[in-house]
Amino acid sequence: MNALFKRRETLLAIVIIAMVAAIATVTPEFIAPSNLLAAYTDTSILIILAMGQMLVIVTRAIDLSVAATVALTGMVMAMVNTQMPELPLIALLPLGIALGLVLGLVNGLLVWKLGIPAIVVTLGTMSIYRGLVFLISDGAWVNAHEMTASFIDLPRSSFLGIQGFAWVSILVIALTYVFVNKRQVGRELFAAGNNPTAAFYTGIDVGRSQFIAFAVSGMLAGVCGYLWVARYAVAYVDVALGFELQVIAACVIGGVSIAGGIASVTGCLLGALFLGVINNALPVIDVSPFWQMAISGAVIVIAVVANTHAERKSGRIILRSAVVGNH
Amino acid sequence: DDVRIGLVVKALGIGFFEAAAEGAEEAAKELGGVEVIYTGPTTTTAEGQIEVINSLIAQRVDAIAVSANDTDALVPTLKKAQQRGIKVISWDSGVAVEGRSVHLNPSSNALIGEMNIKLADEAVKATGSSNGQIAILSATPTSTNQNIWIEEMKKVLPNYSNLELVTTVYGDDLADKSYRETQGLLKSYPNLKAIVAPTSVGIVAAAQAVQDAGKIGQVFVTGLGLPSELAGHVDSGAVKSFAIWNPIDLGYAATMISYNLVKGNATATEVSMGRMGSAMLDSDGSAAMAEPFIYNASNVKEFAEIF
Amino acid sequence: MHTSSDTRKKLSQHPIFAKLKSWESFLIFMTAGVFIANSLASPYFLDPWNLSDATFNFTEKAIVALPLALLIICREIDLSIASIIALASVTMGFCAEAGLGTPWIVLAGLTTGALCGAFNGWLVTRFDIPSIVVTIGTMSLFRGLTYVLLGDTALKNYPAEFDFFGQGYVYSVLSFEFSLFMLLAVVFYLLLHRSTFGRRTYAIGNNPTAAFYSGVNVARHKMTLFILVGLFCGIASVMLTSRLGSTRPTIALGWELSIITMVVLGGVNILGGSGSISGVIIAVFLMGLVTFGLGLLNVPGIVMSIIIGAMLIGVIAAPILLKRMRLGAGRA
Amino acid sequence: MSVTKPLVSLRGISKFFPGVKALDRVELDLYPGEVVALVGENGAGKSTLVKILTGIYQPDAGHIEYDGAAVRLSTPDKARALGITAIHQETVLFDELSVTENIFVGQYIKHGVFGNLDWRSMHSKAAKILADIEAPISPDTLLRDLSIGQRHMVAIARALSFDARIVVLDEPTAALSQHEIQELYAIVERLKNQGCAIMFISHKFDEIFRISDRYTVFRDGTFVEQGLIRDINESRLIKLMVGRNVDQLFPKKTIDLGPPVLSVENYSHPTEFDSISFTLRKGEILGFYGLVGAGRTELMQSIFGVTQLASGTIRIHGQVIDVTSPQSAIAQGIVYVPEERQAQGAVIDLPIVENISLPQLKTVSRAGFIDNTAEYELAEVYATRLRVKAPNWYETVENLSGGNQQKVVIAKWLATKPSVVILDEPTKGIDIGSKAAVHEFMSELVEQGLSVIMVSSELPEVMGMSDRIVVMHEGLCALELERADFSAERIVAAASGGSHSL
Ligand SMILES: Nc1ncnc2c1ncn2[C@@H]1O[C@H](COP(=O)(O)OP(=O)(O)OP(=O)(O)O)[C@@H](O)[C@H]1O
Ligand SMILES: Nc1ncnc2c1ncn2[C@@H]1O[C@H](COP(=O)(O)OP(=O)(O)OP(=O)(O)O)[C@@H](O)[C@H]1O
Ligand SMILES: [Mg+2]
Ligand SMILES: [Mg+2]
Repeated sequence: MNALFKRRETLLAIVIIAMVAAIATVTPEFIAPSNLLAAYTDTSILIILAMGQMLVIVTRAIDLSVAATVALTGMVMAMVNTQMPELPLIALLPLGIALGLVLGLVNGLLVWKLGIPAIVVTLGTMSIYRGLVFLISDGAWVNAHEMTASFIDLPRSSFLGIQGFAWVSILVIALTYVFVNKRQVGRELFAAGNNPTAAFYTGIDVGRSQFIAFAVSGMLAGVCGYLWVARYAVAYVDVALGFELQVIAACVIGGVSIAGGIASVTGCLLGALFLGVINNALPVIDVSPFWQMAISGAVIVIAVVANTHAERKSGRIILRSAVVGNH
Repeated sequence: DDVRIGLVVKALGIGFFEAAAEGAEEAAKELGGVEVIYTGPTTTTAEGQIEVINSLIAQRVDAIAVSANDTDALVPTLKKAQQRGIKVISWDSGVAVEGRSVHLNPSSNALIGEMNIKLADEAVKATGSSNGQIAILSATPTSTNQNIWIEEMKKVLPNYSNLELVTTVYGDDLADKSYRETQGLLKSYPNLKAIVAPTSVGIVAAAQAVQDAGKIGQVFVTGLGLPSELAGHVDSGAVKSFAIWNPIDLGYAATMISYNLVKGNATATEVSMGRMGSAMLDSDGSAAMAEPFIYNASNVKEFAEIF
Repeated sequence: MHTSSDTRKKLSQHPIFAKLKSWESFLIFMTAGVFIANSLASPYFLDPWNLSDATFNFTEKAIVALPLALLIICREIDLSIASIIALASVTMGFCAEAGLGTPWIVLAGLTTGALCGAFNGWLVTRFDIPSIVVTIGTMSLFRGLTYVLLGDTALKNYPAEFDFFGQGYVYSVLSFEFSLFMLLAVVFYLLLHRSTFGRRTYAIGNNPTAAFYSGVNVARHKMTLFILVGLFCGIASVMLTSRLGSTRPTIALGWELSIITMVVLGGVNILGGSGSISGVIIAVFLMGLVTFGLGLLNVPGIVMSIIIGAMLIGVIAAPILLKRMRLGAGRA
Repeated sequence: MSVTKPLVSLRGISKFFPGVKALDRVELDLYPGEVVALVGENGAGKSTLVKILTGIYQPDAGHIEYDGAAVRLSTPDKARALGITAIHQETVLFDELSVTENIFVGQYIKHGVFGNLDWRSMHSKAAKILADIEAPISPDTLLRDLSIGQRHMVAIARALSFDARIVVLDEPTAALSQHEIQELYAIVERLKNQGCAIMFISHKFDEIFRISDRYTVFRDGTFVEQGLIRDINESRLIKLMVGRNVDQLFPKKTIDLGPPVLSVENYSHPTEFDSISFTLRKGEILGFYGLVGAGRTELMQSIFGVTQLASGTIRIHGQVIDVTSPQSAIAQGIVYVPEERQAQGAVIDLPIVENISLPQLKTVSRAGFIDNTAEYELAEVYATRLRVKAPNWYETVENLSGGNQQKVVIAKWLATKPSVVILDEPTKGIDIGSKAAVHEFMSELVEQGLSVIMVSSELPEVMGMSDRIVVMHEGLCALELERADFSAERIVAAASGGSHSL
């Protein structure tokens, strides 16, 4: 849609490809298609959550409670599944998504109706939601053999050689793309975050936009609650602990502006893939485990600095001569 | 007055420790007049454990039995507890000598190390080849008992010339990280035959990863884990056999030792553990319980009901 | 010319007095309530040694909360504080390992903290990146460096005198940590509410552009605050390391959120521009009392975190709801 | 012509803000096919009325009749549904969105059963509207890449993007070039012919008389009079507006000019301005005139040290100085009262006292700690001198009226005892009474031996107050005139790039 976005996203794509190529020189197996697909599958949950987080950040809010929402919905679904194994997935899945939605709505309502800053609301609900996981489970794990086989197997089943996890993320990317580019409500999130006053003048309720973003983010976290628990075949209190920062980092690397109003699905996807490649490659290329965290931290810092350079405005340019000279 | 014993675990909600708490209750009932306060931090941090221990000190409990997240960091606080007349023992994962009077190892560390390698050997043989590569999946790099066991494993490894230890990776006791590390192992070492995970979180995640990679039969996961958490993976075939000592017995013994210390029924070399017999203390005040018990398809179902 | 009493009367019209009264009395009221509830709920609560022990659980965090409050008032934030504490602890550990004396160890810790803070400040002011973004990165970077440096080892060769910072007592039950915190609290009260530095902090927090146009060196001020936060992470690290007697890469893991919670609970606006040190101090005690009281009842930490989370939202929501109710009543 | 019934009538509309009666039982009628000029001083309540008519604000009293029936415009959507559209005084648009989207946001074109957005139609329609108004803007550029004038054209395009029946133009020409203004007149003509009712707000009387059919006058939030333009002349309209004669609006005093205080030589910026030279003498008021976007603000901010990219020489009292930041400019006695009062001038959440002391905290503190008494006294002296209207000096600036906010900003700078005061649009958004006060005050300043640079886009003001005028056009100095040679034609021509400049 505009050259600048394109440039930043191409840059990120090039960096990712370069990174993959560099990894391949150390471990050629890494670029085997099956392996890349596995890495993508592994990144699916991050991608889905990053899509939701992007919508929240674009409205000038932030959702620190996503990981806790994942843990809570995941635990509830795992527990319902073990208590009522006869309940079909077709009923269980909507339940989990609805629960995620409700948790998102709570965030959204507090932000919209009480006007509490999103970071404070979600800092609070983050503790509350995770605490609730402990309360409902009494701290106990739900283990693989307690869950039904279909519960664990559904997202693993392949279609066209691609696993359910990946399909869900592809679906979410597509839906987000449509939501953000083709739907009025989605576009309004961008307007609300870009200039709340102007949004208000054009009849957009900024609080309501934030509310909607939180609702979507909660719903996607509900989806991920299931995917997470099914993927690792275990549910416990610390599921996805600290994962919210990864999700936010993915958005930020993908060029989502924390000040609101700027984001793109492609950028956000690339940001998540970037972290996904790092997460998956570091164990493979035999980097000392003690280096992994420092490397991903350094990479985030560098990516963020590089991003702002791309974003920097060239000034107003009043002089004609300067305009000419610029081209 | 009741004798009050604070049973401090690495973190609440871990199946192993829940089972240990059961054992502690059993001991309390057997003894009579004993109250067990089962507590611990939410995440496995030393700071969290210190907070919990501080509140136990404030409640003037008679004894504290702790499975430590950090050998050294708890020492100053536990010293303070001892100064206030509280008996301190560590169990499962130990505290440096200055911080406690007795440490109860679930088994001797050497034994655990050897057991893990023996299991790995069995696992490799189960793939149908007599020799092959193995890898270790540990918890956090700072985890005390993990590191000791890995040391011990390396000591006995030369006796198993058919096994080649290729690497040690760390899953941080997080399911997703352990899973991803396992995937990494499977990719980096296509000829890997066995993964030894002496951690209950890691072994579960590794088993799942092996199953998801479709490598059941080519790679077996083994190590230390709980029957209740692993029953499914023994079923699936990702795990042939694994070991664990009985956490119920461990909690029971820790409580018995604490009680006897409070009552003054202990000598420098020996303290009674009720139905578990007597703990023989070495010069550091360490004692060891029995050899870990091995579980496989034949018995895992039965024990999964218990812990 | 005015008589001085005249001026004094006019000075008392200063809006800060009105603001302070409402928020702080609200917090004090809650704190008193928790205190009474604790005394009733547990027979162990009202014991000087116990109360003294309880302060250890929050003092180090509270010390970082002081400069962090200023940073947040100034519209910035630092999520890397816990990681700075860890990295400072590691350098201290290496100094101790090298056989250096206590003063050198402390100096190393403080310097590391200040340098990390300076790095954050440099990234934020030089590249004009939001600090929340920068410090998400440096949070992993600093923590990652502790793993790089330490791996699976621990550093524990601290000299005996080093114990004093985290375990020593100044007078009877009054610990060194706690006395230092009280002293620093007074210093920060003066700094924020009485000094030109504090005035600039508020001005920048309310309107950085106007402050800049008024001749305030905004970048330098922010830089100073980041360094100050780093330095205080160093101080906290000295005390925590001394209290634990050892260093591991996981030291102070997850502290950033509880420290930020303290600051926000103290009435500091997370969007910048307003807040007071007294509010933060009361919030520190409030959180300390709640966790200690619940700890005495052996309530698991995660359940406490539900309560703290709810308290955070509730305390911020209460004035908004009250105001709305008052307006509603006025209209009716 | 005037036999038609009003399309919209506002009856007895009142609107109160905390402490301000913005509108008090005002009346307004808009007729199809006619242009009504709404005139009134700054702060008379014109824009407030616009916001009420577009559903942004709700009136506290009164009602609106549309086609003879009472309507409630509870949201901007409702107003838009009735075909009411406005170009607001401040361009309220979205920097990060494309031109097309800025035009259609809130009223997207959709297609298909699912109601997906139809970008192709929107793009082509946007391109057509832009072509119609002869705005050479590509629909898919981002708004932030446009100049202020172009942004205004986008706002106009937005207003024309749907079938409007009522079009409100709130000072639309303030930021437009001469060519664009002509284009706007043509658009207004076309809308009239289509039967639209138009409300036109402007402070420029030549415009008002050129395009309006009727006038309505507000003063201090109250309705004064309405009638047909052809029945009134300019001086009477001004009298209605101000409520008194306006002869003494520019109290310029003749003062003997002293030696040069500030001289700027060959001052250049890589992209914003080039080869600027001028000298400011003691006791002089130097006016800077130009269209919005001519680069005057950039130049002044550069002299004040806000941006550091410029090269050239600046001398104060003959000494070459190096201005690297606002602090260093202040230290040299140069102060700048910015154009954007709320964003750049005052820290509006802080009390008056703290705003005034902010640039010189050092002088009211001892060892880094503020001496509250000294601070209060400093503020009191200057706030009193400027006749700031406030309950007490600890009132937060936010609660003051616009004019008083501006006075606080000026007081802040005078308190630093400067030798050069740069005033950037000092009377923008200030009511006529305060405006005269500011002008008087400028005279006082020069009497006391200070020198003033006044940036202004109001020709009468520049011509009335200045000893000399520098006209800027596209970042260059287009014309410099002594008071004796002032000529409105030459100045306007130079400002819009006319050929016979210099
Ligand atoms: N949101 C608001 N809050 C408080 N006061 C306001 C608000 N909006 C406008 N006012 C006040 O209402 C009065 C009328 O303002 P308005 O903007 O309608 O004037 P105007 O006639 O458009 O002036 P101008 O010619 O400068 O545009 C002013 O005194 C202004 O300060
Ligand atoms: N295209 C633009 N993009 C962003 N900001 C702009 C743009 N045009 C003008 N501005 C803002 O408006 C201010 C005025 O800019 P400039 O110096 O070009 O004009 P000027 O001649 O002072 O006109 P005026 O002061 O009447 O607006 C600047 O401070 C700038 O921030
Ligand atoms: Mg107006
Ligand atoms: Mg300007």
